Amino acid sequence: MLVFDGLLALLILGLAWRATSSRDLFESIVVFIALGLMIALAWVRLSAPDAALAEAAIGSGLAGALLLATWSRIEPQTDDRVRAFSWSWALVFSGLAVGLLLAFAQIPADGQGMMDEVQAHIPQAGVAHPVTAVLLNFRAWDTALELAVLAWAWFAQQALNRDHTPRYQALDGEVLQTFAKWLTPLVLLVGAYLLWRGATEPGGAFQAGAVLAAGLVIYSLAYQHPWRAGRLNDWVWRLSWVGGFWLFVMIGLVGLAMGVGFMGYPPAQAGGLILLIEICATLSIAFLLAAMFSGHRDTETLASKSNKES
Amino acid sequence: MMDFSGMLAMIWLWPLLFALGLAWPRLRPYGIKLLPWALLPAGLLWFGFGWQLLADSSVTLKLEWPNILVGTRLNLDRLGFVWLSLSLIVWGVAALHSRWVQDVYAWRYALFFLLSLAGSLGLVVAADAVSFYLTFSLMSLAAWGLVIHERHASAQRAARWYILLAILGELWLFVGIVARAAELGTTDLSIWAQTSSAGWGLALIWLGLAVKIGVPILHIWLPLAHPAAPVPASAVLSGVMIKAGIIGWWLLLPSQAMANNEWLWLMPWLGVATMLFGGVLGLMQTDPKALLAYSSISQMGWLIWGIGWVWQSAQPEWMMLWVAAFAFHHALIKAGLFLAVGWVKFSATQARWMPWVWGMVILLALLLAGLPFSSGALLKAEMKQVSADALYQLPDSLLLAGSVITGLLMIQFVRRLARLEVQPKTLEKPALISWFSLVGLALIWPYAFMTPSWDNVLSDTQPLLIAVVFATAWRIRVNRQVHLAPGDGVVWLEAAGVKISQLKKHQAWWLKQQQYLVYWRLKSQQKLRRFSKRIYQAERFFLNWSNYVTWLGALLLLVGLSQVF
Amino acid sequence: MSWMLPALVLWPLLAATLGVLHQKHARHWGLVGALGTAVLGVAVMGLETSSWTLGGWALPLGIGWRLDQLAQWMLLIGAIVGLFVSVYAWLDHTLPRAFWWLWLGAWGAMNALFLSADVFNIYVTLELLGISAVALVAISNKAGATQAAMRYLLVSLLGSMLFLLGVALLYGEYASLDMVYLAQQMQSGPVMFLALAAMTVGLMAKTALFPLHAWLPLAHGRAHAAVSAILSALVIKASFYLLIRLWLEVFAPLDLSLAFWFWALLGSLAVLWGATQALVTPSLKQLVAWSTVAQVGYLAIGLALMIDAQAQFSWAWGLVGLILAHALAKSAMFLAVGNIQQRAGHDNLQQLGYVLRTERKTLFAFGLAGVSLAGLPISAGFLAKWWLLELSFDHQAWWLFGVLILGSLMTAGYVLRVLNLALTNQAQTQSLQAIPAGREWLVLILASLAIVSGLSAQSLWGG
Amino acid sequence: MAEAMGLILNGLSLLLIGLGLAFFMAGTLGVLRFSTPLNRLHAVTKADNLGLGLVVAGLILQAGSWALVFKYLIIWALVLLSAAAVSHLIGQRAYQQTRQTESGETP
Repeated sequence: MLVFDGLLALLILGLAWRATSSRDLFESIVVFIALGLMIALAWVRLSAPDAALAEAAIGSGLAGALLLATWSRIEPQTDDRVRAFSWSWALVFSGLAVGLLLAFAQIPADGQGMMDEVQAHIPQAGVAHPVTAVLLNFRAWDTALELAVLAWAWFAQQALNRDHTPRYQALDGEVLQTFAKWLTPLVLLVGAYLLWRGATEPGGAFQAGAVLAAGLVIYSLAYQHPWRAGRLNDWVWRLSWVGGFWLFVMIGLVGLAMGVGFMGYPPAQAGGLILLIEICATLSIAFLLAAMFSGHRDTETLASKSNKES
Repeated sequence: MMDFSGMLAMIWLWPLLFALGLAWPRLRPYGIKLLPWALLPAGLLWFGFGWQLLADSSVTLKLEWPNILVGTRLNLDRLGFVWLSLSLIVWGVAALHSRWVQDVYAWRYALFFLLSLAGSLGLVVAADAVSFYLTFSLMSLAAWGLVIHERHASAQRAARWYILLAILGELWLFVGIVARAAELGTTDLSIWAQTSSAGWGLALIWLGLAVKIGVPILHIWLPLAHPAAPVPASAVLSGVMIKAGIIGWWLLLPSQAMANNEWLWLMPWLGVATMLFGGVLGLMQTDPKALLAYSSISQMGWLIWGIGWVWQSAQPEWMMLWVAAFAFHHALIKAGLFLAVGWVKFSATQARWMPWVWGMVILLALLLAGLPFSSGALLKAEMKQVSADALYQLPDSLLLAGSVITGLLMIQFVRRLARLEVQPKTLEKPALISWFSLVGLALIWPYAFMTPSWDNVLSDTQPLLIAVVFATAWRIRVNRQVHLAPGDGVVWLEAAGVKISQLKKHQAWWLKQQQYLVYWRLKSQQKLRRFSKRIYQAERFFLNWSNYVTWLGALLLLVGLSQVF
Repeated sequence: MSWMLPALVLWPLLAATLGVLHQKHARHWGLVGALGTAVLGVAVMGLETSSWTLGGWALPLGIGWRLDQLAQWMLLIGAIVGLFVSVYAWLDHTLPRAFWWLWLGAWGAMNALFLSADVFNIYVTLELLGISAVALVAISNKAGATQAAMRYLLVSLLGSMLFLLGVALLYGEYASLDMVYLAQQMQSGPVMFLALAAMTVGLMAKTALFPLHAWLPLAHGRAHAAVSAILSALVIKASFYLLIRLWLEVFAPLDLSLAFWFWALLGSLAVLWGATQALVTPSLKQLVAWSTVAQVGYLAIGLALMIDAQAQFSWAWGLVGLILAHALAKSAMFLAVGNIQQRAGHDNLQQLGYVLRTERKTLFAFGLAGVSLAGLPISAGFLAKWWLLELSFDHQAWWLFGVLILGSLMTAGYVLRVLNLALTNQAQTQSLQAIPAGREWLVLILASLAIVSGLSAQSLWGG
Repeated sequence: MAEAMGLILNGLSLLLIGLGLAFFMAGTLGVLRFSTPLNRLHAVTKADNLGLGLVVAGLILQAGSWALVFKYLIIWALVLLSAAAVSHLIGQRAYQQTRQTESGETP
């Protein structure tokens, strides 16, 4: 297996180099997607399947889709500048590489981190899987803030997305639509499964949300912006972006009021509350990620914008 | 007994409030008229605390605001009270005389007057270094507005030199204060008074304040600024502000621990040098105000000499009162004399008062020159007596020379004043009364503290007599005015430049130099512009991404490897 | 734990969320959020300093929060500046409504950062802060704003990544993320130096310390005035606050022999380079942005002196005074520039003479802020610089003393460069836009605060 | 008996997986060597579907439970489905592009 790991590491380095050094933007994006898959593989090798899942879904899948969508909207460009070799650059970074290697060699290999501590408190956590316990109970505040980060990333994108008109070429036939139709229930199922399994084994809200988002992206590509057609109310959409975060935090505040501290749960109800939070968080993540891809803008903003301009 | 400690802040906050009020345009026309009222809290404090001081002479008024600035302390003790008295009287009389300033920009005069007043009163009560520095700067910098007020060429020249030296002094003082504060770890002046610190910090403080006092070479702003300023402003410049340097030396330097200072011998000698220097140069003046300015330098010599032996004595605090008394004496008389120039110059409408005015002028001149049984003579005699046991003694003849030269200056002053061109201006009676009262006070105040005796009458009369004889002899035998334009050093410098430029054989060369100068100026402007542009573009180096990341990596290496060293 | 602490984070985020959901009134929700946050930020000064763990999980399992004096002061500075900027922005109708939810997001993130004692949690707050701050730059309609935002985004991400690397190394070594615990355990070793280097350089890039400053003049120069005020006065201070925490607390036990020289040299270069650029730049807004680069240098010098002092942590109040002075002066300055720029329709220094002459209150405010920046008495800047000078005397760092004085002179130089323009007899060349009078007063009050706060700043480092 | 059965099963699954891998190789070679997009698609989809099918078939023989068999089959079916859909999309784009180039339009 050492050979495999070594090859994987080399491959990751090679792909990273190719992604950054390529002159063709499209090639860079494709290589980047491949790089994400290889990194996911590396996570698997490090026996962190949840990280692998997240990397594959978000780092490679959704980020790749976002990059491709952006690429389709900008002028084709190739970078023709000749890059001069810089001695100072080479010197500094080879020095850094050596330094990093030397320093990493000093890190004790048997580091258990907080694992003992976590295991000791699992019985009170309401869930059996250590990662989920850390994410949704011991360090719930981090996760809540991460949800906020995701929401604010979307708000930020929304603020910048001034004239978003996706250019997708129409396709003949209904192969894609049919495919999407068949796939959607499966995606829902997988998402729900990942979410449910998170309580005891690797999985959880982020992975489930990412998978759901991927399904939504495929669906939106196939049907060209279903949400514009008004199938879902704007309000539902917008609530879904922040719902996960606010439910999480509100439950945290209830914890403060009940005396278990901010972002804490009464141990008896912990399991149920965590499940509730995870469901809402999954939906939030899914809709936020999907919205980022499809550049959803609600009609109200568009209307007021055109008012201002006129 | 009433607690007056709050007034320690009011005395300078109140004029600041007035100054702030002048920001409102509708108040501006009343600016000058309001000036005397700016002294109200100071007057209340003076009366209130004066009674307490009469009851118990060691009482000290204190106010502490530990959270304001780096810990603000204000206090008023006997010494401060003397200084407050002289400030109050001179500023008050000057405020009443300020109606001589009648131009459109009178409100600006009022503004700078108020700011300067606030600083001047504030530094008297300051008991921490930062408040002293701030009030001192406020006073110095705001006085620039008084000097430049009349805006004619000489005022502008004077103001330029004034601000140049004032800022230089500020800088020295500031660095010195920071150095001393850093070393002592406190800005509390009561600790500063007892603890010495690194010599160069002390030297910088000394130098910074020496500018204000007008120590020779650093004095050049003084004979330019005093004649250029409006008359009441000259009175405060010479009566009060110049003495801020003396109290600054006393407060900021380790006055209680000065006895062993190896440079101390310099002070008495510097004092005498200043006395003679100011006197001799003053005799060469024709403008009575310039003459008075040099006389002030000369009188500062007495204070420098005085503080020189105060630092040697075992009880500096007690001795300092003598110096303070001398400062008080000089403040009243010098302010009175400057205002006298005004009364003579703007005299036309008070014709029937003029004999009285002249009488007062001569009285003031005699007081300063050391008329027996008057404050000048009494103080000088007492100071000489008290200083008899000081370590660094001066020959008596030198001090005598100092006194003689003061006498000569006063004779010259009265003669020059009589030739002054008259420009009529009206002024109400209150000002005249205040001036007469000032002169009266200058005449009688010493008798409240000292009893004149007949023992010294001979030695007291000596300098005055010599001066009269010398002046008469000069009048009969030589009868010539040796003229020197005010500002000696500056004048020499400027004159030398002009002279060189006018030398015939050098004229062509000089012309070429001038042309070259113009060319050079253009060229350097061009160069500067090109340099600016290049600097502006140099930022591209940091903007370059590759460089940015390289810097980042280099810094990482630097911090990461720092444990190797 | 007082309910006020979570509210400090959640209230601005809630208002921002309501603004997103109810976009027609985003402005008003924004103001409500800002006022509430400001009141909370002031109110925490009255709370007892203490520390807590979230969710009731004992350390090292849970996330630690703490409210010490440093955190209290940072929250207070955020509250004061935030309040003024918010009211100013509320009066500015040219701002897109997205400003409100982005700004409140950034504010909430900063408050969360100041409260947190957990390095990973701080990383998360840095992410939220960074994403909001970058978007705030990008919403400007000024030419080049998008590129500037892009550069800022990359630098910000790079900084976060390096910080995260440091966090990972710390966790790997000590199996804890709590700063107090880490400080107790800290032992010298290559890994720790790597962690320190990574976190330091990452935060330096975010703070825009020379030579990693290049993104700042672009981003702050091209953003909207209210945004520049926030970024300059608060956002870069958040990362500098972390540098204080790291160098004076977490990594303090390490033997940092070169640290003084590192910070003092970079700080001096920043002071000189920033001031030089401010003296030559042709645009008013850039001038103020460059001044930030220079003032960051002062912060670095302050840090250098603190490290060299091997001083008690409580001594850091001088640094807080420096931060306070700069936050007030710089926000006032940027808001003043906003008034001028909006009135003139441009910020080209050469053609601002007439506008500056008509905008007396704003110009006066600019001058007052300049007085504090240059460190003239009696402003907050004076006290801060007094503290720096005194410390550099204590350390016999005479050359540093020279740099500080020279920096102050140069600061006075570029402030005068602007004030001088008001004295030139430039005729009116273009029509002027009207701006609400309230904004002029607001800037004037803020600038006066920069002066007056100097009076009571003693309570910062006195005790 | 059981031993012989196991031997046959092992051999069979080895054979199937080997065959599957050979199809993968052929498909990859096709992608690398064929000239037009449609040709490449042809090679890769045919080869991959069959290759994966053979590999799955080989693995089924090794599976310990029916649930596992079911999962393998689902995987195969999903790959078939998505490969078909994706190839269709790529093929349609390629077809559109060639038509555009032939008619002289720039895409």
